[in-house]
Amino acid sequence: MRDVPILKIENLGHSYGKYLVIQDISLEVDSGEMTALIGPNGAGKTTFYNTVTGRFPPTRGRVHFNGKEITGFPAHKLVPMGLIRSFQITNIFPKLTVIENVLVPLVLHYRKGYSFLRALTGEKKLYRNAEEVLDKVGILESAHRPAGELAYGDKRLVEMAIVLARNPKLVMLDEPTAGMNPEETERMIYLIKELAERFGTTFFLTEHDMKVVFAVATQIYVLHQGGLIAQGDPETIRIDPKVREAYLGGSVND
Amino acid sequence: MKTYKPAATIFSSLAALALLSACPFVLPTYWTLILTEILIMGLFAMSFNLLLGYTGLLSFGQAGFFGVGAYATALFISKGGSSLFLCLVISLAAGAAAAVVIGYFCVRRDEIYFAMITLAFGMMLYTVAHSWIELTGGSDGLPLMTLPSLRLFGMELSLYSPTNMFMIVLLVTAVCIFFLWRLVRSPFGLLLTAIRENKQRLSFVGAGVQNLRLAAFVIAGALAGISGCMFSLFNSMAAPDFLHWGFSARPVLMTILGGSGIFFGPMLGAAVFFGLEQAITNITQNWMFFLGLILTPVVIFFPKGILGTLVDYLFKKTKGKP
Amino acid sequence: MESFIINLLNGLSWGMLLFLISVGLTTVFGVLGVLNFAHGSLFMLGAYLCMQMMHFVPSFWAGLLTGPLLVAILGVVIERLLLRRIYGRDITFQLLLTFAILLVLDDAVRMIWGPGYHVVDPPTILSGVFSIFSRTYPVYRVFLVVAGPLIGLVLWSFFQLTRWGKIIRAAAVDREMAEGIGIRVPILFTAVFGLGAWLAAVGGALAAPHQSLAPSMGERIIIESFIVVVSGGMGSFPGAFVGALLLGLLESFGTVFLGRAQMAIPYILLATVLLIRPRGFFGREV
Amino acid sequence: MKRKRLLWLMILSVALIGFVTAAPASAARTVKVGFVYIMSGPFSAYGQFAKQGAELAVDEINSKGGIQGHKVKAYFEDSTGKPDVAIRAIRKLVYQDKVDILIGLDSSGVAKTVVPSIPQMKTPLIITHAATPDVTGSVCNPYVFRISVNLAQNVKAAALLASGTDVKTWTTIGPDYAFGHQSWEYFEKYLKPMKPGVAFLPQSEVAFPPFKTTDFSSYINKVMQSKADGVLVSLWGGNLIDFVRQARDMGFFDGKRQVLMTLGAATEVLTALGDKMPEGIWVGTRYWFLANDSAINKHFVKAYKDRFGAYPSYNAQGAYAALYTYKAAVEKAGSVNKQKVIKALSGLTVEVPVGTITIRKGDHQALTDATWGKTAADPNYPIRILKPIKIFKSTEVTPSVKDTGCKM
Repeated sequence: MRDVPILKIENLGHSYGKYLVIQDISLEVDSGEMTALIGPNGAGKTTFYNTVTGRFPPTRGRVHFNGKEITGFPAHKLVPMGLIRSFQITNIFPKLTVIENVLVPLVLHYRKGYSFLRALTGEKKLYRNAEEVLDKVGILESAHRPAGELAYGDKRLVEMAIVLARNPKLVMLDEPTAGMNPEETERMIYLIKELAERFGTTFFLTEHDMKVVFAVATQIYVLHQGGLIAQGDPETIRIDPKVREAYLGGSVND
Repeated sequence: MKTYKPAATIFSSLAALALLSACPFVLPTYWTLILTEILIMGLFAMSFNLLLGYTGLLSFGQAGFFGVGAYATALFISKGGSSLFLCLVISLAAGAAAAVVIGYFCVRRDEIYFAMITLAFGMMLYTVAHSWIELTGGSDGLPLMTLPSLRLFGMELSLYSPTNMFMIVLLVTAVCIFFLWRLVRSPFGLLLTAIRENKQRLSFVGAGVQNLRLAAFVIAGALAGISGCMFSLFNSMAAPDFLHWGFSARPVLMTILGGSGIFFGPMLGAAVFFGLEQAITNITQNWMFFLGLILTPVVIFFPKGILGTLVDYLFKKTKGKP
Repeated sequence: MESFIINLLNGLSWGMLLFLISVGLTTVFGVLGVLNFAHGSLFMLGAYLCMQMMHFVPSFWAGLLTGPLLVAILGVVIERLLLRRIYGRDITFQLLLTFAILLVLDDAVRMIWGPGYHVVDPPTILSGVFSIFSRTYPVYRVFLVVAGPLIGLVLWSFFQLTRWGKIIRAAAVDREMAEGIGIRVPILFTAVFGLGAWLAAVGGALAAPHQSLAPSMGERIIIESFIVVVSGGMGSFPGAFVGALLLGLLESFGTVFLGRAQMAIPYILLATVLLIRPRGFFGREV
Repeated sequence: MKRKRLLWLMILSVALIGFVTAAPASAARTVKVGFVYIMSGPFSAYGQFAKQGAELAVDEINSKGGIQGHKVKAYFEDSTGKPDVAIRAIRKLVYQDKVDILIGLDSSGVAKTVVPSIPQMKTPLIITHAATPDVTGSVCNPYVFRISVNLAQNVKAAALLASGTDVKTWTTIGPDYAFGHQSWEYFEKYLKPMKPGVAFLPQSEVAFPPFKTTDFSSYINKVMQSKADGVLVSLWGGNLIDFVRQARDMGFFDGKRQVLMTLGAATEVLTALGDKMPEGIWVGTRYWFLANDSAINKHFVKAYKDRFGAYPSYNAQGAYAALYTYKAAVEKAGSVNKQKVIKALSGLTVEVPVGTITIRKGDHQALTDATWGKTAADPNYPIRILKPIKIFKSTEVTPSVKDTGCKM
């Protein structure tokens, strides 16, 4: 017997005018699983993300989160419910310090956004919480440096910290290792695994780096030309002929 | 690493306040008046900078709220009002109310579009002030035939005295600046800077960016209203010019001159602006020409403004590169 | 009926002047990404230099030919010396720098030609009137109504058909891509700003026989051309055309209907457009 | 390092304060006169004229021994036409330069908002240009005087002219601000009782182009399309120039309508328009250099023309006359003491180029004749001149003190 899936997507589709970008996607994400969506460039992964997380409302289909329908909800409604996403490009607050980057979501989490006159420095709980999160992702020592000055890999960690700070039930990561060097990628894989194991965070990620996918995912969906062509555990996907075909010319093990 | 020392901050603020309040007793009357004007326009520029420097919104209609505040005071007094405190409250409320309505339409736009739509609404307010002759006196403006007086410790203090006017303006400005100071250091202030830095990121961690912007817009409008109130008392008038886009350009100039990234930047910018004006108009009538000549290198070479560059020079270099 | 026709002609000729000014502004914005506050001052300089050249060669056409050319050269100098240092900076700095240029140019005009008013006569063949029913209407205004679209058409063909025009359009869409395919962007930018300055000055020279020259000319027109550019869609050529015509006609007919609120017509147009179509009529929505 | 920089900064600020507080070295007693006009921006032409008139008067007076033996020193400040800048300029003159008398003000809006603050500065002000009736009416005060023709006087003269025509319906075209609206309002108020049968177009049918207008054609169209056969034009300066040129081309001056231009005889307008100004149009002004054959006027016109190469405009005459008015007041009072001068100015009669004027005690408005005339070409002058000239006696055109609403 299974619990209600944390994310359930039915027949999702999105089109620009006549052009269908993604069509008829149905998938489920179970709590505690590490689910990945893969596909070659241009398969529609980012559009899928944007559609689910309310950046563009879907033109058809439904999205359920924790049993509640959230189709077309804007991000600021999804986040308090526990669904949060990261971006493919680094998306942080560059001129704020690292700890301030994390304090932003925490201020929102504790509903202090309209607290006008209390000094932020007086919010000891927020600071403790922020330090915990920074510690979790391993950049506590850079807490007071402007985030924009950090190395690329560290910026991505800041972004991860921003995402984790709101204590989400489901984290949707859009290519978390894009543009990273091998060492930084190692660190990110380790971090994602550890977060999932130690803190029970549920992840959903897209990735085109197969090494990352097979290293972390327990459940994989394959997107090709806007539609799903395969699903299953890493072993099943690895040998699926349709997947090989989709990645024609490239090595799946790359 | 920076550490926040509240005691030092409080001490230096009080010292500055004490120094300033001694000014009318040592400075010639005219310079006391100029200083008063600097404080008023500086507060106006700081309210504008809450939008530009902190929230990342370039408003080109800020004079609209300044003018609404000025007219609120002028109308209140022409209808027989005589309480200084009520003047301030009414102007604050009027500025805020106008900002709620206008801000509702404006905060959804960004950058140049925000600048343009605020310009449009500001100029509509200008048209009201200019053309609704029955209420506003039309293009002639509203002269203030009396000024509210202040009863303090049993004494009747006339605002016609430049010293008293300066003290009141100093007090009100200091209170407003203290409020702003707390505001930018509050959790709300952090979110405003987060909007400036990356509003998309902010909305994807669950913030209602439009509402936050609206809140900032209304606060800036209210403070502009208070500045307008003091300006109308100081000059005994409210005029349509106060709402014109040309007036909206003033806080922009002052803020960039002083530095938008520094809390007191706009205030210093106001001081520099008036100082320059006094110095240049003593020599030549082509003040605009020279203002343009001075502004050009500031914009090109000192994007952080005078105070911003100064602070960098004083503190950054001595700290060494991180 | 005749009154309607006259108001229509008024709106069209005023709209055409606005179009000539705005098209340069919008092109400069589209390619350089700079909203040029000093554009109105270049418009004014066009008028003054046209008048000045007419003192040397007493022909309007000579002034129309040479005056704007001088302004274009000034535009090139401004771009090379000042503007190129602030590309990619925040919009506030661009507005402020060009505002500083406006202050300098406006005051310089006042210092050179004095604060008083000057008039320029239309060329003899255009100086007459012709009759519409029982009324007369100046030939020069009709000339404006015809010249506007003609210049527009020439420009449009330039942008659509010539190599340079295509390069400019490409650069307007994507600066980096243009650089990638080997366009020498810095020179292109200089040329485009010179072109924009020239267009503004042509507008000024054409306006000279129609309105008196005074140092406030530029300031009066700049906000209205901003409004045309923004409501048409920033960087959009057809947008400038439609925006200018619409504003011209609204201002012409608005005098009949709006009474005291007429001063707010341009601003009501601007706010309405921005509320309904945030990027203007022809702007690319994001 | 850091400390050293801070030290420099402090030295700099102290030096700055020293510069600010340093009192100007006091010379022998001179009479200080502060002039406030629009010296910069679009309307600086008016300030330039006034400055020329003022300089002429100062030099003349000084070369003849000054005012009661005191040399006159002139201070010029720029009002920019903006009320807040104007009051700053006035404060500078009063508190910093410590002037004995203020002269100037071009814009009506500036005058109306600034005048209520003048008593606080305890310095008399002589207005020479701003025409709003309110400064010697609803907001009048003992410190403020005006020697120039005000709007009411000018328009009353227009109404007198209008009553002599056979126009049945009047309309107006005027700038869309107080001046234009008040001109129309007063015109109707004065003309109605003089000529009961005459009609005035309602507010929705008259034309008030905004001040920044450069294209007047739709307004001209509106006026021509109406049934009115008489038009009061209260446009001035650049607006009037644009209007006349465009109206000419549209057949506005085809003789089918009577046209009265309240400020049409301003020299800067006539100079710019040259032979584009139609002939035979009634135009008014505050001062016309050929209207007065007095020795004072002839001397003024000649001295001005010799020195500046142009015929004096009304604003030049205003500043010139104001200084002579002040001189007369000082001589009457026997002192430059401000309070005594104020007393002397009130009720003072003095002859200036425009004619003999009397500053009325009740509202401090000068009783001065209003000048109108018909435009005419004259080969001796490069511009249109007035022929015939019609002078309206001050007693005919000045409303009673009671009517002005002035309460001192």
